[in-house]
Amino acid sequence: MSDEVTAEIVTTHILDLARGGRRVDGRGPDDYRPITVEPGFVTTADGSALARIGDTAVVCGIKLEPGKPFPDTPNAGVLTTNAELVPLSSPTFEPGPPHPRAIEVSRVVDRAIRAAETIDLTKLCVTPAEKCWTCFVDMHVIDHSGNIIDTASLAALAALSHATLPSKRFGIGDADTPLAVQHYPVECTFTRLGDTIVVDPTFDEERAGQGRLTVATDEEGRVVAMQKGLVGAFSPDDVKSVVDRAVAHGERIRALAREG
Amino acid sequence: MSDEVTAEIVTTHILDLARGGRRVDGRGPDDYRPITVEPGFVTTADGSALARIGDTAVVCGIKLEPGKPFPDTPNAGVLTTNAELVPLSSPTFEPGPPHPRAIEVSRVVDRAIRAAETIDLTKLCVTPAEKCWTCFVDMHVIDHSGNIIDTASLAALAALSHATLPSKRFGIGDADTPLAVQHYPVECTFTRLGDTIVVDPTFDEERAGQGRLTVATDEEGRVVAMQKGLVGAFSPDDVKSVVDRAVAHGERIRALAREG
Amino acid sequence: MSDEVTAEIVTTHILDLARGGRRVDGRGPDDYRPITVEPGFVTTADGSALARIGDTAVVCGIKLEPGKPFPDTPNAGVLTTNAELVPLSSPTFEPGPPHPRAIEVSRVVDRAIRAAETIDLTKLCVTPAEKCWTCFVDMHVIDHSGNIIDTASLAALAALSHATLPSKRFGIGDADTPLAVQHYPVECTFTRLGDTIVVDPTFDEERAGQGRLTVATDEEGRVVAMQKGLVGAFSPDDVKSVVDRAVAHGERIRALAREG
Amino acid sequence: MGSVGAKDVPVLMTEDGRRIDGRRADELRPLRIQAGALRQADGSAFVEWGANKVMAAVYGPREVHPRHLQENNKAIVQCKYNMAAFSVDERKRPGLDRRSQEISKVIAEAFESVIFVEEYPRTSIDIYIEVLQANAGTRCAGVVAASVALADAGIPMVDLLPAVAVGKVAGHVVLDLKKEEDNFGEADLPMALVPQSGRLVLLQMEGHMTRTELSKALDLGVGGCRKIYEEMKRALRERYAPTGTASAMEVAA
Amino acid sequence: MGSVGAKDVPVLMTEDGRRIDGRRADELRPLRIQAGALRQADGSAFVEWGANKVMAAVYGPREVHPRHLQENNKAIVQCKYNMAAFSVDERKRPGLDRRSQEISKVIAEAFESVIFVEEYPRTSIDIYIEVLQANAGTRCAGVVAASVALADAGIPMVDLLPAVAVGKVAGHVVLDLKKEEDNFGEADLPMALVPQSGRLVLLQMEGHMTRTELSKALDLGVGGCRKIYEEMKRALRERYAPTGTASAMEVAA
Amino acid sequence: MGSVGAKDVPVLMTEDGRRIDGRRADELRPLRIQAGALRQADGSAFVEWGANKVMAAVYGPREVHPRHLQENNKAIVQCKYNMAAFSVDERKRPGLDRRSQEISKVIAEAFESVIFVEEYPRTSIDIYIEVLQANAGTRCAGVVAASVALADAGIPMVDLLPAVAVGKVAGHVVLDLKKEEDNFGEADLPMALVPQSGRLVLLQMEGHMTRTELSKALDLGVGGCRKIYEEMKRALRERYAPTGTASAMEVAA
Repeated sequence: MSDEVTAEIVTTHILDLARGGRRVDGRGPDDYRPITVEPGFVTTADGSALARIGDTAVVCGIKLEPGKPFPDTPNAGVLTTNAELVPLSSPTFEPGPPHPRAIEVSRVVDRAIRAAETIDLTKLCVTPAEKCWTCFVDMHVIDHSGNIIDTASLAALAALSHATLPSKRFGIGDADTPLAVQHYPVECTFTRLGDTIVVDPTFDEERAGQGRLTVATDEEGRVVAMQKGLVGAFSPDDVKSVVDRAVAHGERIRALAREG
Repeated sequence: MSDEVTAEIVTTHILDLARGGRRVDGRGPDDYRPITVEPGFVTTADGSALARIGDTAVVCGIKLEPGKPFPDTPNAGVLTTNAELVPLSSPTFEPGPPHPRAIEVSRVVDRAIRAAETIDLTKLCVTPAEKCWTCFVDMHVIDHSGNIIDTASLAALAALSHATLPSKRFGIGDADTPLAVQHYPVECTFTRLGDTIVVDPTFDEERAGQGRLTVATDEEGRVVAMQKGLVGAFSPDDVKSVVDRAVAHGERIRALAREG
Repeated sequence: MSDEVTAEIVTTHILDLARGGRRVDGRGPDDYRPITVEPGFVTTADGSALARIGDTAVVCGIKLEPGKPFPDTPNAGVLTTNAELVPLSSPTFEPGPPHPRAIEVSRVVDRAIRAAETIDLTKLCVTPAEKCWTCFVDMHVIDHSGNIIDTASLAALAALSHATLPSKRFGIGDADTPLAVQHYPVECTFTRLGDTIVVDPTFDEERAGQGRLTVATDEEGRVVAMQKGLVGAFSPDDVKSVVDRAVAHGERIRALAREG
Repeated sequence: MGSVGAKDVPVLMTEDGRRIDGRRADELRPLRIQAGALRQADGSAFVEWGANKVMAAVYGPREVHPRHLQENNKAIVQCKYNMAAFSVDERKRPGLDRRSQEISKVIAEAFESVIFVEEYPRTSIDIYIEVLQANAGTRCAGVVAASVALADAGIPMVDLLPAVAVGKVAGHVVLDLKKEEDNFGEADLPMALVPQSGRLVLLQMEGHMTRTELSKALDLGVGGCRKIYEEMKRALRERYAPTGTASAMEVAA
Repeated sequence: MGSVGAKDVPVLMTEDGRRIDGRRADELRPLRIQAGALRQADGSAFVEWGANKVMAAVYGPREVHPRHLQENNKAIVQCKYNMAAFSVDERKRPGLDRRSQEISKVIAEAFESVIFVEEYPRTSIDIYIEVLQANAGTRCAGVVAASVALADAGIPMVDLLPAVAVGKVAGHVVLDLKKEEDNFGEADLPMALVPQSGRLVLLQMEGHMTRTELSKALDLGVGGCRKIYEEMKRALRERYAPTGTASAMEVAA
Repeated sequence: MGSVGAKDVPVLMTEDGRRIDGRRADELRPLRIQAGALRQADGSAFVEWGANKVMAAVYGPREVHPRHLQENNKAIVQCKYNMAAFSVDERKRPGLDRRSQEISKVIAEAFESVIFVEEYPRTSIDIYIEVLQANAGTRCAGVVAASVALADAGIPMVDLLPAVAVGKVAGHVVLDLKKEEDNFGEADLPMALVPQSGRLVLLQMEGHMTRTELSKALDLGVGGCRKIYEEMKRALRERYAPTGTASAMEVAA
């Protein structure tokens, strides 16, 4: 009860501010919170990064292991993306099997990586139809202060960009080579607050918002993935303007992922 | 509470009528509701049928895929039967792992198909101990107004009777041939309402009833499977008379399954 | 409520008695309840035993089946230990997936068997990296009146000591030979009751106790496994004295396991 | 039932009407029932029947878990039939499989048909059956054990529930199948009888039988149940008025 | 989307602008909607759309299960989108996979955006979508079916929710992808429109599109939704004022 | 513990008493503790210890989920120890395995031994430990992190809980095993100490040790815990009275 009342007061306050183009933490509608990326955060992984957007933090680790190609793509490796919204990261997450929330995050990140052809999966084929590399992208959300999707996606892109094929360990080659990343999709998420659409919503803004919209764009400014989520609606014109903003933010964030 | 009271009133009414050999929908104790069978309902399946008994509807789809024989039957294909009592079909079904109710339906249908040697499993062996056809019989209950077992069993028999081995798709042969069905088991279900035993119970009659008895017979009049379910009891003489009635109904229903 | 009150009264009584070195069933602090072992209790298993300590009873069955060595131990067979705390055995157990309680029992028994090198796993290798024996140790708790760990561990040791490799059944050899047991770890469990530490606690003593400590020793008097469980604490000196007591009890119990 | 494509069918019936273990068609395997075999349960029983070893325990009437299953006007009857991993030739993976769930359902329904459930509204009567060693007929052995366990727990019932499987083997209708008969026979028909009313509360069948054979099978099974009923009562009498004689006994036709 | 390393890409667009099944870029597949297709559900609909067959049922407003999901100031909207094992070429294992769970989530959120949930506090409105035969666009077919089912159940909503996928195929932006177009095309963009407000409550996209293409795709989709909207209303009119004419109809560009 | 049939055992102890990473027998690996590492949790800590990276968070006292676990006279302490898929050499499948469940149980029981649970009846104190990078001793690192997180959350306890594993390596009893020592050593003995009382609330052991070795191991561990205790207090002091100095520090013997 107390929680519900607090939430309602916070929501009202957020929407009031939004009418004047303002936000609780002082940002403008098109400002991200501070973004940092720390590649190589986990040395047991073949690639890794800790990404932070404001107080939201995600660790991504890449594992590359020998596997078998899918029957319908005998000349390609396998990409597997998984997001864990562990209860450590938020009072709203409970232990148990993956919640649809976590599944959505992993699928939206996966969609952008896959559609942008971030890694050339054919290069992960070792012996057609028999042996390939399986690339596991595991994202561990450790602090959830809003906008998990962008943070997880950024951690994944940075981890992939700094990953190495452990060929020697598995006797697949003489030398370990970098995982070849060919495209750099960046996801940008927006929330509607009344007539204002703000980027990079905090936890409270997501709860106050009337719909969430994520747009992933690549380095050529193409849209590679979108996801509307939560309760609310966007007009086609809203979508078009959000895409323009996503392209602009994408450029800056992409550089962070590549350089770390 | 209201639900319980309603149920009790309906039950009393059903039992009152039954004393005079009558039923709520005007049928006699040995009358089935209208039965229809639509083979080929699902074109993505290798065999399929939509069966309806009254307002109860079940879609069955057959899938035939290459698999491996069980170690103890190296010369036989594999038959797998599954019934899904999806929550779409009844307010009493909930999402989640298969309920014992659904497991009972699939096992009772499976038992009749298997015991009657409906399909000659040895004909589904491709290479002994190595390769065989696996025949998946998936039954999807979409409207549950009572007597699921008979409806599901009928849908399964009709789907099997009209199924084709997709040999070309899997490079196992030059031409697709019909799945050879050698026997035609039909399940008939009865419920005790006081001293009267009625065939093809509705949902309300099942709930009002004092025991459910299913008898599967083949085209030679042999009993191939039985299942007593729910709370209630039958005397050996009850069973014998129910078997006679099941044989008689089986003949008519069998023709519907074969012809569609 | 009533249960809680009863439990509190029983606990107070147990702790009162313990102050005088006494126990509800008349034992001294270092006395086990009567112990019996019946090897060969289950003829469908390749080795088995029914062990009883007081009113606690565990049936253990060993199954030996062909399997594949783990990649990192190509020259060794596989040992798998599992304890089932079925709801038949206690009003406090519920149906469902294995409770952490059951997992703890199986892991503590497994740890002792493994650390003591009870069976020489390299002798279970048939063809390096390809084929080996998998040894399943399944413990079924059927009556839980306290001290499951010792009872389960004893049942497991007795079952292993009397197990036979079913070589003929699987065409792996000409004759069935005994499973070679090379060491005999025995687990002894203690509970703190105030300043007294008693061996072989009953169900009520476990609940009244302030910490549980299990020590497994082998026939040379070495410690091979320990586990502190439940709420409570032990000083290093407590631990050292418990180890001495465990070695002494181990000798007698070991003989029971070997001879049956 | 006869496995498809299986070979090496043993001789199941000799010319002079003897079965694979020497029994006549209407003969039961040795049966030993011990009431009150466990300490923790409210009621319990251990049944050795041929090469079957089956333990049953009853808890209740007690609080319902999970709560939403509670019924206002009667007790619910829950059953869990489970096979130990080592109870069969090929190790069974622990956990409830579909077969166990179906058997649990029909056994629970059979007992709900004879327990005076309306006397214990808002409670649960929980029956647990553990098969420790299996050799055909475990669900019937489980019903026999559970029934004695319910009586041991003092749960009021219309009557005890003897149970037995009848089958068809090499063309003959026979009582109380053992493993080889079940594997290579032509039909299996487990049943549980309410002796007082002569009605069946559990009845399943798989295989093929003519109507005549089925009729014969029902009569044979009812007769078998009545013999088992005597053993069940004897076990309960021994539990409450032990006479010093051994509790093991053999039931002959 | 184009499978990595896949071969045998069919001709998806002819030189004179015809698609693999002869349709123009802005043409829908045949659509047939039957409101009230089921007896047990509070509301239901069956949709045949191209080679898709999708059934939807609605139950509620009713008690919330599990209870702790209940909200004091509004109804919760739950959706379960499920594909039958036989609905696709390669048999799908029964049970909810990750794709189904994601689709269920976005559909539930889409409907919660148009249902007057505050009118039914402490209840649940449950939407079940069963895909019986799949040929691309099943989530949109599911939204259309569920929307008609909600109306059939009498649940008050801002508006019906027509839905359709737009895609990019051989460089062209086209309406309502069928399976081959989905498998070998360059982008897939499913959407659901609130006709009254012109806003989208469901929007997903995978593939690659320039901003210009995306803009065109949104407009094409909105136009498609408006056609589908008419069919949805027609189906509901027929349900409540049957005219004797067939309920099947074909929607052309 | 020494894997059966494994080869290539490295030199774990040189003749002059140096271990594989140059440490003496009684030397800890570098330890860095950061209190308050997370924003959402009521209390949190991040521990880097050798090549381990472990995060802990505490929520509570709060409402109990699921409700039926609630106790009327005390708080319950729940712990979930979890390893990230990428925290070990061979990818770990996400989800709780048996090892994690056992560790979670003994850690929860260790903390319930020192928290004043009777002060918060009908609530839950939830401890979450995430191992992000593992190199032997993660459960001890988890206990250290969780203990600081509990203090950070303001949960009243008898004392902090320093923890460390002692082991036996090439015949020597040594403090704070690293991965190679754990894999190829002869014994592993993790423990957690209540410094105030000198008692152990967590104690496990696997391997083989004589009674003399075990006695030595217990003493060595207690000494190690007392050093770690100082670091834990320092981390908490820094959290609440930051001095401007770096929070990283190295603990030497």
